[in-house]
Amino acid sequence: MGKTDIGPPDYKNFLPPVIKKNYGKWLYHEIPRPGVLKHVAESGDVLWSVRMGSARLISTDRVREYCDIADKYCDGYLRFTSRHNVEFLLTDESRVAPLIEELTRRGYPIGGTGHSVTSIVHTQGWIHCHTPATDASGPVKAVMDDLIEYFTSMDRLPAQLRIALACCLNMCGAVHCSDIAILGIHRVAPKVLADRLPKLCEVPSTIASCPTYAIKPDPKTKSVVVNEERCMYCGNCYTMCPAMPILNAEFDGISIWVGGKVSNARSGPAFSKLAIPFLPNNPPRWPETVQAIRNIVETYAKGARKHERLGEWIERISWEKFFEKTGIEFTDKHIDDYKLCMTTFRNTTQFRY
Amino acid sequence: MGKTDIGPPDYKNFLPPVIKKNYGKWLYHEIPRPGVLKHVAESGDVLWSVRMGSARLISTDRVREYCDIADKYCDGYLRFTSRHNVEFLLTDESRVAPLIEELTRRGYPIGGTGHSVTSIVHTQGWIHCHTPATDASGPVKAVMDDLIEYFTSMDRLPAQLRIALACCLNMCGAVHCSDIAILGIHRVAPKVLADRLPKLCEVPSTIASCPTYAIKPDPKTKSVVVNEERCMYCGNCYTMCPAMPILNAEFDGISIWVGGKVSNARSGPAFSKLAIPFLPNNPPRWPETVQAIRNIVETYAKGARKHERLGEWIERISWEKFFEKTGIEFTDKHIDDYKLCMTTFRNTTQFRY
Amino acid sequence: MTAKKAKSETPLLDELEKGPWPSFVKDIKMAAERKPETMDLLRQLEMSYVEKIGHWKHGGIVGVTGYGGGVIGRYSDRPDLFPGVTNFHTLRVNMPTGWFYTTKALRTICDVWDKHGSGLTNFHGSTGDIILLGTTTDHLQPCFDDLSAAGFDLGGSGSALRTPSACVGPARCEWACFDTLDFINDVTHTFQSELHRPMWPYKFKIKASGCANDCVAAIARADMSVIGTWRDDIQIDQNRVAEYADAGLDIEGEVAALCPTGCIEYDPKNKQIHIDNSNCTRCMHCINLMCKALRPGRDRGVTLLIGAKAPILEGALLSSVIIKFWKMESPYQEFKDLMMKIWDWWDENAKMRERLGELIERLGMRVFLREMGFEPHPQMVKSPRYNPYYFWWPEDLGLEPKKEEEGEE
Amino acid sequence: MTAKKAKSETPLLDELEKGPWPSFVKDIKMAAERKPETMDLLRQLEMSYVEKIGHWKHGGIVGVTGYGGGVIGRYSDRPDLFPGVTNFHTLRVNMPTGWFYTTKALRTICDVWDKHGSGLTNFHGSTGDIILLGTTTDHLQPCFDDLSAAGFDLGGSGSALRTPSACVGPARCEWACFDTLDFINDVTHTFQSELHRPMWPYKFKIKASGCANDCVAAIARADMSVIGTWRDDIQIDQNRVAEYADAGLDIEGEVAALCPTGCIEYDPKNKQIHIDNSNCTRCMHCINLMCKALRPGRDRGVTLLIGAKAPILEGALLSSVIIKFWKMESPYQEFKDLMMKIWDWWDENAKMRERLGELIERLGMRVFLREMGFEPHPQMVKSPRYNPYYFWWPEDLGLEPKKEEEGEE
Ligand code: SRM
Ligand code: SRM
Ligand code: SRM
Ligand code: SRM
Ligand code: SF4
Ligand code: SF4
Ligand code: SF4
Ligand code: SF4
Ligand code: SF4
Ligand code: SF4
Ligand code: SF4
Ligand code: SF4
Repeated sequence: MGKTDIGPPDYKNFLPPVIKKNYGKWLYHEIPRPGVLKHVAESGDVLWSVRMGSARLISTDRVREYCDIADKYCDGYLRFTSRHNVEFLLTDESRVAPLIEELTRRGYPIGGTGHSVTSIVHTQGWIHCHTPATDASGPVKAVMDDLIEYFTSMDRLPAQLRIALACCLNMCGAVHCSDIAILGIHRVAPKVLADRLPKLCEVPSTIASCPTYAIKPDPKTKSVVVNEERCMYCGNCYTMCPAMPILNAEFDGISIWVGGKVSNARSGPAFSKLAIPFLPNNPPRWPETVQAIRNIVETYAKGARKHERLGEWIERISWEKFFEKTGIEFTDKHIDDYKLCMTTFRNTTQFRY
Repeated sequence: MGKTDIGPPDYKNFLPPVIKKNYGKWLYHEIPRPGVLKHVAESGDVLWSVRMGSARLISTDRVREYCDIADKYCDGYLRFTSRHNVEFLLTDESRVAPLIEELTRRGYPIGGTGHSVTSIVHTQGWIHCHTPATDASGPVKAVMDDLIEYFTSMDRLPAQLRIALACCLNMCGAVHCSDIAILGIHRVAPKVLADRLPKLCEVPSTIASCPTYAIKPDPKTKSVVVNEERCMYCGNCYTMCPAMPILNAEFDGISIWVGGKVSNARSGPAFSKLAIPFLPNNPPRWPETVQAIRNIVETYAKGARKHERLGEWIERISWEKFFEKTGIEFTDKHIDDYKLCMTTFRNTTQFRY
Repeated sequence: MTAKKAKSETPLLDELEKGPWPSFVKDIKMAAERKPETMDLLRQLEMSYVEKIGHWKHGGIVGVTGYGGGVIGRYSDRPDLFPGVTNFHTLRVNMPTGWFYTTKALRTICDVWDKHGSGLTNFHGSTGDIILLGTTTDHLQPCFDDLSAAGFDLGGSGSALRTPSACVGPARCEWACFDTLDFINDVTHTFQSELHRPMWPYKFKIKASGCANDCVAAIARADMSVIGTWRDDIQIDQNRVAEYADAGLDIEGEVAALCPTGCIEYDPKNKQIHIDNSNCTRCMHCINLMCKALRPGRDRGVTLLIGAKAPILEGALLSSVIIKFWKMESPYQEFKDLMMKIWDWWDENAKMRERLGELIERLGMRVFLREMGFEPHPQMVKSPRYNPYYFWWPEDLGLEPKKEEEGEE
Repeated sequence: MTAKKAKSETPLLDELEKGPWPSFVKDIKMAAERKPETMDLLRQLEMSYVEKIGHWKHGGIVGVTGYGGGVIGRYSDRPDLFPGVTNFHTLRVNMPTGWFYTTKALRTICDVWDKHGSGLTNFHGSTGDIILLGTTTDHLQPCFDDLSAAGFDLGGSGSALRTPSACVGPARCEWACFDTLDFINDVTHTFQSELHRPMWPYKFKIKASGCANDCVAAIARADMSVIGTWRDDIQIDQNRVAEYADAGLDIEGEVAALCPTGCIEYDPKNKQIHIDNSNCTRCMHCINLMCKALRPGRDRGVTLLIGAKAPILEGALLSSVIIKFWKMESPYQEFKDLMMKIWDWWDENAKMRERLGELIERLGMRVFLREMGFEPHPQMVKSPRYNPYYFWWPEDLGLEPKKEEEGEE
């Protein structure tokens, strides 16, 4: 049996020599072109990183292809980013252009740096999870195909634009703080499989799993009942209890959220706010979602000032102007009615018409 | 028996002729000196208002004195402001100076206009209420005696500064949105008069009265018990049930809150935030309270930019600097732990040391 | 003088006769000179000052015939020591709207009160009433009768409409965007029964300010806050702008730079200002600073906000926008209809002592809007929700509406 | 080609082979060429695309000997149609810190996975692990054994410490204020048992970013967010400032005007900038824009924030400041002690599935601070409380401390 608790391999063994030598002694960087980072060390040494988009869900064949390329250009060194892009690490400037050429020839997009749309952080969806309200890889592919020019450029956007997707309210990407978030949602209450529930689940913990107290015991069946008026379809009961399935082909779909951010630059981290309560699941290309996001991106690109993140732009122009400019309809779903709702109401006469 | 439901007398019968004539047709105003408003109508007519401080708790003798003065200078017209100052209303400019002279001679402060400290909105305290944690009129008198120069001037402060006092958490002044609020607080849980409670109060509604669920039924006594760990001394149970007295001579006292505002000018209305969790009741002059408020007023007056309300100043310089500059100690009491607490935590690395 | 002080029964309070600010102690003594019982108020208060604790019992229910409120019952907990304040009830008298008086009217009130009470008053209570402070149970009805005969009526208390109040408005202020006084006077007269006969889950307050300066603090403390505003452009008199500049006002620094939306451009060469009205949020700041040059627009009305209250029970709330702009003209029927509708819904759904804002917090703004038949709009919120916990009406999904269960809890 | 398409079993998914962004469908097909079972994944997915619904059963518990996590059990709900994915479990493999690889290491993983699994992976999961996507129950242990032999170990799942992650930090970034990689690697190795053996109320995440840009989104999604910062002055090279100006950067408009505290003064004549460091909140904006001229200060360390999480259950939380500044140097003992202390308190007090942030929300920050022995400071809050509902410790009042009842509920 394999040794346990050995932990991850030592990253130091995987650092290219130029990094080992200049570790902690980098002086500055430039982004000479989209997807290319040039880091200059105090020693004068230079590290080139070439960033390439990835499907994230990749085969070992693909990984081996990355390796072949890294062997050819990078002495066998590469890394992945926190957003699942691939970075080829080189010291020899003269190999940068050929590398890019080869990657391009192989059909890989280069970019994701600076004021760009970088890869969409995403999750499992219909590929591997049990609670998804939508797929993950499919919508991501469709959206990135559409936004490709924003990945491979740095002059079309006022600032970086981070998109994330989670296929259910568990939100396994950091979608709750994204410039644009794509979130799978359910819209009808879970079914209670009353005959199987007593066997599969603990009634008290099933009841406790509901944040809005929609679940009550049903002494007759020794199961539970759901007060549909109070259920907002979070799916947490299903996570706790398999006898409360919530997936629904007819009503599941996608919601769009905007204006979140993570960095502390200028403004602090912020949650994404609801923009579009529902778009249908329309595989394989989710055209409504793709179109909705393009609309937001373009409206933002046109309206925002330089260095203004999407949420910073909205804060400046106001939410009413955001809805007006994007043409997105404002509904009662947009108005918070959960625990902190009173902090989101407009407690001033200050607004734009 | 008197006629019921006649409603208030018609205010129109109480308006001076110049107002009747120019009603809704005022053009602009000036504040030629502290306490004096000059309103000019489209017709060219001028209305002078001379504003004078009042104790609010006044005798009919005092009211008659006001009347005598209004008869002498104002053809019998006067009004009170929304903050309980008196306004004498005149049209004859030549009578303004003599009026002021007479008021001053009689010992009345003139002011409360523009960038001043105007009268302190306050409540009943030990004069008439059953739940006070402090007196109202006494601390108000002490503080206004001390701040008198800010009432009678308009050049010592960056903006208007509104102080309010409430003697308990019911907050019968709009103290929750004041530049500076003086709030009486209890600090120990109510006593339960277990023998009298079942007679005087309904147990279920007594239990329901507690926002932090600190009250539980006591089947033994048919009364209730208070979980002292959970009680934050709001006094609401006492409002509902006289058998739970909360007044406590040893521990009751005053807290100071800052940075609230009501107007929508520049920034929207805002709640006051906790500055000083406790100051002792020290009648008759509450020197600790007087001194604490002077300190805040002076620090603000020195630090803020023109037109910056106290809360706007703090927002600009940061709360950490507010505590540093005023020398007020920051304690665990300042950190919210009620329902919306998570919205008050600092979710960014952005702070000043 | 010193000799007299030394013998005073109220040495602590005597201290508060000193100093430049008007002294309530002097006034109590003044009243006590004519009304010896009133001296017991000062004596009891002195005991509070010594002991640092109040001496009033938990209020009891007293009143006048036909009304359920307007009087606050109060009893000393030491009637043995202070018999003059054994019962010492307060009458709330509805002030004339805008707190305007003739001396004649004021003197009438004084006469009635000198006849029936302690001679002490509050001008005014913090809701706005004239507070007649301290009388005995047997004087309540006669006092009311005399007030009524003199043309005055009681204000609100208990779980009723509370005395509505208005800023000075068009009577004296150049910024009043609607007739706050007529409006509040009219509404108060219309809702006399709601004011005098508590029958709701809790209190309800209405306050009206003529502009966003909100001089009656409506947004902070009224369940229904009515605030004047406009929807066209700020009126600019550029000659007057130049005069302000010449007079030394730093228009760039004090006006333009402090505009919350940055929608003012100042041209120092021509001494002119340009306002991008589509981004103006009508905050009043520039108008406040340059009232001779800038005036609210001509198309005036009100914004309605609801739900403000003090912290008891579920935490303080500020009012929030429900109607962006309404014309607000006599006889205010649309407003009155809305009030009836809101009260009905609140009355039906609220728990005991649950204010309107708290009810909306509990049931959700969407339920309120639906009941009122209002369209949601982004001006209702600072920002849309950030939690994904939202509901779908069955109708949204083309399903059968469910039976109403909301009131259940 | 068209002919082939027409006969495809997965016409909808085939559509996703087109377009400029790399296609996961291509990769699944690639793997399926070598691993025919994997084709059933695509087939099942096609069914999901047609029906618009997922086809996985509620996860079951599977794992490897000695560990309580690291594997996500997964079963098809149509094994009749898709026998190749009857069971299709995922292994989470702890990535090398910073996601650095040699091709040798990567190929080793591929070899193991080609031997034991579907040939599909995620590089990486959104927590940061290498996700080996899809294998059968009987392959789990052998696969782990081979991984272990190759020097790899599993990451976290369940109610355990989750795989900690770090930004690229000092390996490549000039702004790293501490050694994110060494720190996270060290901490991960120290807390192997916490990572592999779920025994807490719920999951716990640690992420470290070298500066306030927070390139691993720690403040948004880590219960413990460690962010590099400094406490002295930003280092300025004025010659380089001038170079930026000469190169056409609008230093006034793009840098100074966007500083959140307005603490930068730009002198266009001398092309110099002056920073009032006492008001700088180290937001990184100016440094981000002028990395050749401005650098973080020399006295570097970290700010600690705690409590972030996604919305389930009580709503999403961002981490909030508990420690303004700590030096963060190997062997990180102070940090590790703190972690143990936090976990103890959390473990003792939390309800099932209650994250640290939610526990603090429920019991109060003051209780947490007291247990940790931390002093409260204003930097912990955006603003002090506005409700008056605060507690006094009996000791504050000179009274006997009460018996602890907090855990009770
Ligand atoms: C490689 C990576 C770190 C890693 O360990 O993998 C990284 C690397 C860099 N980041 Fe980052 N960031 C990386 C994820 C992030 C994230 C996390 C995320 O998106 O999930 C954030 C927070 C995002 C947010 O705020 O929502 C992030 C916010 C920043 C910022 C702040 C920008 C802002 O104005 O808000 C900067 C500063 C800048 O771009 O000037 C920055 C700057 C940088 C610099 C310039 C740092 C440096 O000097 O090397 C690096 C190149 C930036 C570029 O791509 O333009 N990095 N950066 C991550 C690349 C992700 C990708 O593939 O696209
Ligand atoms: C694989 C992964 C998504 C991905 O495709 O990358 C994932 C997948 C699942 N997550 Fe997650 N989470 C993953 C990262 C996250 C993150 C992001 C992060 O860690 O930075 C979050 C948000 C941050 C946070 O923890 O708050 C996240 C928040 C959740 C939650 C909600 C937790 C909460 O406290 O709000 C659940 C629900 C639960 O734990 O029951 C959840 C539950 C799940 C489960 C186990 C489903 C379940 O209900 O039991 C998913 C298994 C999917 C499958 O079959 O493979 N997952 N999950 C990510 C882990 C990969 C890795 O180890 O690298
Ligand atoms: C008389 C009164 C209305 C009434 O019906 O009684 C009144 C009258 C005026 N107010 Fe007011 N305000 C009155 C209470 C208020 C209140 C309510 C309160 O304090 O409880 C507020 C909101 C306070 C707050 O924001 O916390 C208020 C916020 C303003 C403002 C906004 C100032 C700001 O920058 O925030 C202005 C504009 C200004 O002063 O330039 C204003 C301006 C004015 C003007 C200039 C309006 C005018 O053109 O006539 C009046 C003279 C102002 C002065 O005294 O300097 N009034 N004003 C109230 C006098 C109270 C007193 O005796 O001191
Ligand atoms: C007299 C007055 C204070 C004053 O000295 O001016 C007053 C006095 C009392 N208020 Fe008040 N409130 C007074 C204005 C207010 C205001 C301000 C306002 O109306 O603009 C508020 C805050 C605004 C609000 O309503 O939210 C206010 C919020 C309360 C509350 C908390 C209500 C809440 O929902 O948070 C209580 C508690 C209660 O109703 O049980 C309360 C209860 C009381 C009681 C009846 C005591 C009680 O627990 O039953 C006090 C009687 C004192 C006495 O013996 O005379 N009083 N009370 C004010 C009424 C005078 C008037 O009619 O003009
Ligand atoms: S977001 Fe939901 S559906 Fe998607 S992987 Fe996470 S738990 Fe599964
Ligand atoms: S889906 Fe969520 S809200 Fe609905 S019953 Fe289940 S736990 Fe409750
Ligand atoms: S604030 Fe409290 S103590 Fe003071 S008058 Fe109001 S209810 Fe009474
Ligand atoms: S004082 Fe307030 S918190 Fe304490 S028991 Fe009474 S109602 Fe509850
Ligand atoms: S609220 Fe506006 S209209 Fe009313 S008095 Fe104040 S400034 Fe004038
Ligand atoms: S009213 Fe306020 S928002 Fe409008 S222009 Fe003037 S200062 Fe700006
Ligand atoms: S968080 Fe800071 S130190 Fe780390 S990679 Fe991003 S910019 Fe560099
Ligand atoms: S780091 Fe941010 S706060 Fe500090 S000077 Fe630069 S821009 Fe301003």
